[in-house]
Amino acid sequence: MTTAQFLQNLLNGISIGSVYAIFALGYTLVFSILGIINFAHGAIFTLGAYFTYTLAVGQFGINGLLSGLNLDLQVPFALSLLIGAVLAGLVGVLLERLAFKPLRTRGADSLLALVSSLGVALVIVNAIQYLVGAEIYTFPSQVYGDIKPAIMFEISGQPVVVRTVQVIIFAVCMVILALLGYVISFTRIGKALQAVAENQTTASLLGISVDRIILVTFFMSGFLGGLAGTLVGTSFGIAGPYFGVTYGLKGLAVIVLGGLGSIPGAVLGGIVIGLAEAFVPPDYSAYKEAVAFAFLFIVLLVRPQGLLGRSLIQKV
Amino acid sequence: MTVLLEAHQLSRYFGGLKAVNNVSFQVNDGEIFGLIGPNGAGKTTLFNLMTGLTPVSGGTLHYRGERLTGLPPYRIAGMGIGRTFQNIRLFKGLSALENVKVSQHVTTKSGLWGGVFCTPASRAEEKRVDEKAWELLHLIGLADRATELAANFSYGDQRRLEIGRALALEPQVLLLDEPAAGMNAAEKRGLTAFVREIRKEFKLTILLIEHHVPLVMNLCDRIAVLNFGELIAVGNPADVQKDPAVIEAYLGAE
Amino acid sequence: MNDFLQNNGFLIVTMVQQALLAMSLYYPLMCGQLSLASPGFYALGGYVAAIIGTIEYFAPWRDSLGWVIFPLEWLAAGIISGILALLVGIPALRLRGIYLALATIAFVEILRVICLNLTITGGAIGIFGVPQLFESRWSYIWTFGPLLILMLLFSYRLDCSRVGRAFKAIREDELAADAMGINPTRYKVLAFVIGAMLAGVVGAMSAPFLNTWNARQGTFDASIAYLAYVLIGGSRSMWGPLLGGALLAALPEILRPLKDSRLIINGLVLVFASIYMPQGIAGALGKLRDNVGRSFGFFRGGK
Amino acid sequence: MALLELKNLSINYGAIQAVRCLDLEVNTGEVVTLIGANGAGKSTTLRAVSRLLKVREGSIHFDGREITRQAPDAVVRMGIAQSPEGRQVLARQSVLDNLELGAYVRKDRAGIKSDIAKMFQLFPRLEERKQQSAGTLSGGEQQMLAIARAMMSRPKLLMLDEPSLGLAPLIVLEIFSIIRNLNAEGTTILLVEQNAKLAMQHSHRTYVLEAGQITFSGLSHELLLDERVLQAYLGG
Amino acid sequence: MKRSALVTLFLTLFAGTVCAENVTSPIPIGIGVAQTSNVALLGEEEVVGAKIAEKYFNAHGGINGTPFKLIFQDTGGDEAGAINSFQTLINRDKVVGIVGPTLSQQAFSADPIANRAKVPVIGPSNTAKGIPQIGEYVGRVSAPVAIVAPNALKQALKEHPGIKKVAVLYAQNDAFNTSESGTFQETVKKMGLQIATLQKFQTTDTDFTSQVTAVLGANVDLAIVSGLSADGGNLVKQLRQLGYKGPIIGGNGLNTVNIFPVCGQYCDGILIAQAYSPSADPKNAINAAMAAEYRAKYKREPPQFTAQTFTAVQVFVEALRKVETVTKKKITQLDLAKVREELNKQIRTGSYMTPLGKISLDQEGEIHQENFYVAKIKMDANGKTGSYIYVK
Repeated sequence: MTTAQFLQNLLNGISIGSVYAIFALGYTLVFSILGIINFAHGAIFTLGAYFTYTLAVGQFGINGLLSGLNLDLQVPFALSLLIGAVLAGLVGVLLERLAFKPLRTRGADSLLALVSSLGVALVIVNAIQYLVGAEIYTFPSQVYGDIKPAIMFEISGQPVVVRTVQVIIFAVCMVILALLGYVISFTRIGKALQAVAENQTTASLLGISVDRIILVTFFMSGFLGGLAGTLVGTSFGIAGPYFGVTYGLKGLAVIVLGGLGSIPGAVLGGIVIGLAEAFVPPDYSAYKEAVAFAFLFIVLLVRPQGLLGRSLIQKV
Repeated sequence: MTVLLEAHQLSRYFGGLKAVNNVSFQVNDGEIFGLIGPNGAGKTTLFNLMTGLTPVSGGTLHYRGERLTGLPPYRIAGMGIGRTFQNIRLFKGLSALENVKVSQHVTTKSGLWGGVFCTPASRAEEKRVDEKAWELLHLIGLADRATELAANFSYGDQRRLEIGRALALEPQVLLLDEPAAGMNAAEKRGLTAFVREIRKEFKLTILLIEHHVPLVMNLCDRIAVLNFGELIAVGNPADVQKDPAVIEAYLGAE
Repeated sequence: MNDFLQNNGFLIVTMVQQALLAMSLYYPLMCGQLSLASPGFYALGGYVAAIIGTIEYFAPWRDSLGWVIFPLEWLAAGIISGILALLVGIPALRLRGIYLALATIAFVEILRVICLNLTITGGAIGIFGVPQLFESRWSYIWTFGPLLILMLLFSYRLDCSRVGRAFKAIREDELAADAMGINPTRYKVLAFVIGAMLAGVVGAMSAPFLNTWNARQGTFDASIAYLAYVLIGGSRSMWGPLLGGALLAALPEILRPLKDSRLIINGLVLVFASIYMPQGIAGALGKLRDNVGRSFGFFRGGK
Repeated sequence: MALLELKNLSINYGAIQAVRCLDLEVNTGEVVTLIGANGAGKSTTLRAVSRLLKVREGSIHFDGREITRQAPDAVVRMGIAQSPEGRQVLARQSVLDNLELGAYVRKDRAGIKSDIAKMFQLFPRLEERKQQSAGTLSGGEQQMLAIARAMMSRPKLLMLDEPSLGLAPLIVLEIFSIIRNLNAEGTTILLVEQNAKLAMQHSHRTYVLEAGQITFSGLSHELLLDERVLQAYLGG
Repeated sequence: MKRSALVTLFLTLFAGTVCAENVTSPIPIGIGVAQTSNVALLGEEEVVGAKIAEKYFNAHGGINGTPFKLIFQDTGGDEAGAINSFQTLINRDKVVGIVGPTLSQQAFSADPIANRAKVPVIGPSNTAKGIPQIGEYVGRVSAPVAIVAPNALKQALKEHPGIKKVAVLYAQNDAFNTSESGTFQETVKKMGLQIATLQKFQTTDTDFTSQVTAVLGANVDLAIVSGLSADGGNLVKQLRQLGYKGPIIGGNGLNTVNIFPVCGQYCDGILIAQAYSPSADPKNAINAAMAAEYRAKYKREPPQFTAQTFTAVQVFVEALRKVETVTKKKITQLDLAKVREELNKQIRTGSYMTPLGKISLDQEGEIHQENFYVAKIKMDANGKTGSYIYVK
């Protein structure tokens, strides 16, 4: 591998990895609090992209109930991105109230939450299709303003290219990560969140309303998922209601790899999988989809708690 | 009197915590051996080391001259060492009868096909298992509630069922972890009699962790006292009771 | 009646097929192991049958054996799945709970991608023109049906046998089971292998049933669907997966008259079923039976 | 008037009755001890007061209000703090964070700050380790942290569950002297303890719990001399 | 009591009548394509084509005066769904023939069902090898890739005679694209060109920088992309953004207006071999009518799947008319089984003037299409909309 290729793979891996990280953080936040996986997270990712699209573009195609509708709300893109993510966060809150909380209060097997969140995912995805069809929606290429599509340079005669969108995505992800890191480590609500993640009983003995913290967590989770969806959507288009499925699946690999429930783990896992995929030799690109899972499988066997997870000591 | 169990410098560390530290003692065939000490002294950890549930950090444990340390729990159980748990670990979703049947596992050998095709051998075996289970349930006085789920029993009954389950292993050594916890005075008295009875009937050697001092003093042939993971005294009840170190550690310092 | 079968034969056989697949999850679950590997073994079994049924190498066998080739396919699929399960199960079953579930999902995905890329599995298009055992889809009940009955008998017998008790003991409390002399690894692997072999055989039966086989047969989606089968059906008895698999497989078809919104309703059904039947359908039915029984003065159990 | 009043309280764990028809009172300014064997229902009682467990029958009144159906965070806000059994410090967070979380229900930043300073005065060892994560503290330090953390909400009633559990005798003594100081400063305390003698020496009144029921109760210094209690708890 | 209620419910849900029967009026034709799942992206285009055909042909007299109606049954994206859909159409909806399913894999699963039930099937978008060979009742109006694809290469060579080195890129996890790319590769070799780099990607991929840099590094004169709209469009976009200047040939997966929003201005200039071109033959009246209807409703050019599905319905309609001529009876007076059998025979005789141009189906059910087209994408100045300009 030449230096140029190496650098290229590195850049690609980090860029896509940062999106994986943001997306997987939403998964891992919910897991750290409730100990379950929210299968609807991929659907919220998709939904976030559609929300932003509706606000920023608002033109719908030929299929679905809203076909031919042209909203043209003219919301600036940055604002749409934010509102889209907030709306996705609110869907997360709704999801918790409708599909998770009833199960908790009934003391049901926590695995059932997997099924009910799966049900919600099915509802969201098919509702999207019902409303706007399965076609591809894309953001106009100037959503980020009038920027050059790519930066290109050469190393010993070989091209290395960085797409500007990649840079923007990476930057947004880093800002969000920093913000999230700050909120969780230094604010009152963040500390409460950590307390709930560590021990719900103790947290409630301190006067923390566990219920409210769970809601906040779902909001943050939905926000991150929706944001990731929009970022991917602006870069590659929203490829139909099922567009989040691959991410949903890969996100699972990311969080387990990093350590379920570990926030730095999700970031590390995202970057690692992004890089691993980027470095798959072109001849084996067919196996790229399996890379994340091969990694996951091996890591689980060698280090069941994931890269940054806490060891799982069983209490006798 | 033959030595049945021999612990030699048994240790277990959790991080920096010395849960059990260089503990050596012997248990004789047929005796009731009490293990006392304040909460957190390492008694349950010692039981876990003896039954293989927790790997040792150091030291050895021999049973009838065979080394137990390093063996998985099911092998140790198969050698005839049964136990109960401090926090009651019954198979809560199974009936009392099934609980007692399950632990006849080591004394039976019917395999997947034997069981599924109901071969004569496995049918005969199943019959024996059933008879033995009922016998044990009668012994612990739960025969009339045999098909109820273990989860629905009171603490006292759960403790008795746990002992019944351990007995189904046909053990030679029985480890009882706080068998009287959660029982009232009358139940405790009944338990004392019961433990004596099963020792006689099954020719058992019994190790017992217990907080309730009168019960221990009354029941045990010998007593070992643990404090902060270390063995501070071993001997017959009367001697141990007088030991100043024991009084300080266990009965509460001034 | 004939007409009814004409209309719904395929669906009914599919219900049986899906019930069988749900049952393949039940055996590991009997040991408390949430394994979602079944779609992988199902896909593998289907490939075994499709390959034996179509490639040149086996042509003389097919010609001389006639229909007997089909049971041989099932056997081969079962054995190959069993061996793979052994290889995967021994390391993977050290994992617990959701970790095992995710590791098995990873297994399914890896297997899928491999099948997508091999020549012998027909790449992306898969294998088509799989030889048929029967003309009508409904007739396939004669393969899936007996298998289901067999597996029900098997499960019933297993439930009250020594091995079955060991399974359940591990499910209830692995550590206590270990301390009662049961080797947990051995039985967990055994249960995993039984489930895998069943899924493999069902796959082998399904290749002719679906006429074609490709890498889309064993996917993450299927893993999740089976999980829903077991949990919505109820994981505590063999009737749970059976009911869950059959009913959830039929649901999208039953909802067909709803047209565009049918999958939205399907999703809602899953949500409400989770909330209102936390013990699954089997659990809810059991409770109903108990209540009815009690009101007539019967008590459950008793000797 | 009683600060805390439990009337005819029954609590179930699944099918098992853990506490039966329990009546108990704690008056303002008192230290009340609850002693009993493992599994007698002591912690269950405290957990019910903190609203972590469902009450099957009976009522809990605090400060003149019924709290039988309140949420756990609501009773903390009303002035009940608990230092739970096994300490349960938030091991991954720093000592300082643990203390700050103890004051989660309060909004007065200045007050919180001065209270932290006060706690450090009371437990100098915690100040030395304030940036350390709580999981790295020794057992005694964790117990101190748990008590200090509970105090951070400025409770009217402090409930301590087995504060001496697993601690060396000297540290146990230290902890009990702190309990005495806290009480002297006006905090009402409900104490669950297995070290019966010590607990009775440091309390006004004692309840003896056996298999979920109260078998004796009375003034601690009287019970300390009661043969039956001695018989039951300290051995013959 | 409870059980009998259940049985009644079951029967009402699935009820059908017994024994031989006549075709009902309006004459039911089944459409079994993917209306849900991720395949719906393609299926939705097909639904539109079918609906336009229904409206158009009924307005033009239906089956010699008898109207027909289309019955839609969603196949979803999987094989079992396709079988269920076909079974429902055949047994419950009693259709005379079926247009569908969307994917070739689904066709391999569901077509044998129809074949055994002796119900004619016309595949609107099944291009894999072996589809018509499934059985005597299976046909298609979607020309196999091996026939369509090489045309684009010929056109590219005509425009740029200097082409020597070629990059071939394809979505490896997609059956259609894998086989299409195989055709491209063979043709490239046959024409004496060199495949300088062969790059694979996945339909689920979103980032193609590594493939693109490999292409740039190989210094090629032509890039051939076989992918679906989202991935293929993104690949083209990234190729251009990163500086590839040479001609691009797109596979049939890019032959949809769906790619316009994906690659925007960068779509401009892609050469695509088409089985359908909306603007190729101004004298084709039926295409003009269909395209006008489509444009009026959706303000864009009709895509290929829409046209092919329209064509499939058209073949059924015209064959049904012929059945009436041959049997000298109205369809509705005929027994359903008889209609199906006769219909299948008629489908395979004669030729049809369709939006695809003149086509016929041979005895095996394979399409013979007179004209194939090569189009070049021309994007409008806004970079949002564009059109396929017919070049050959």
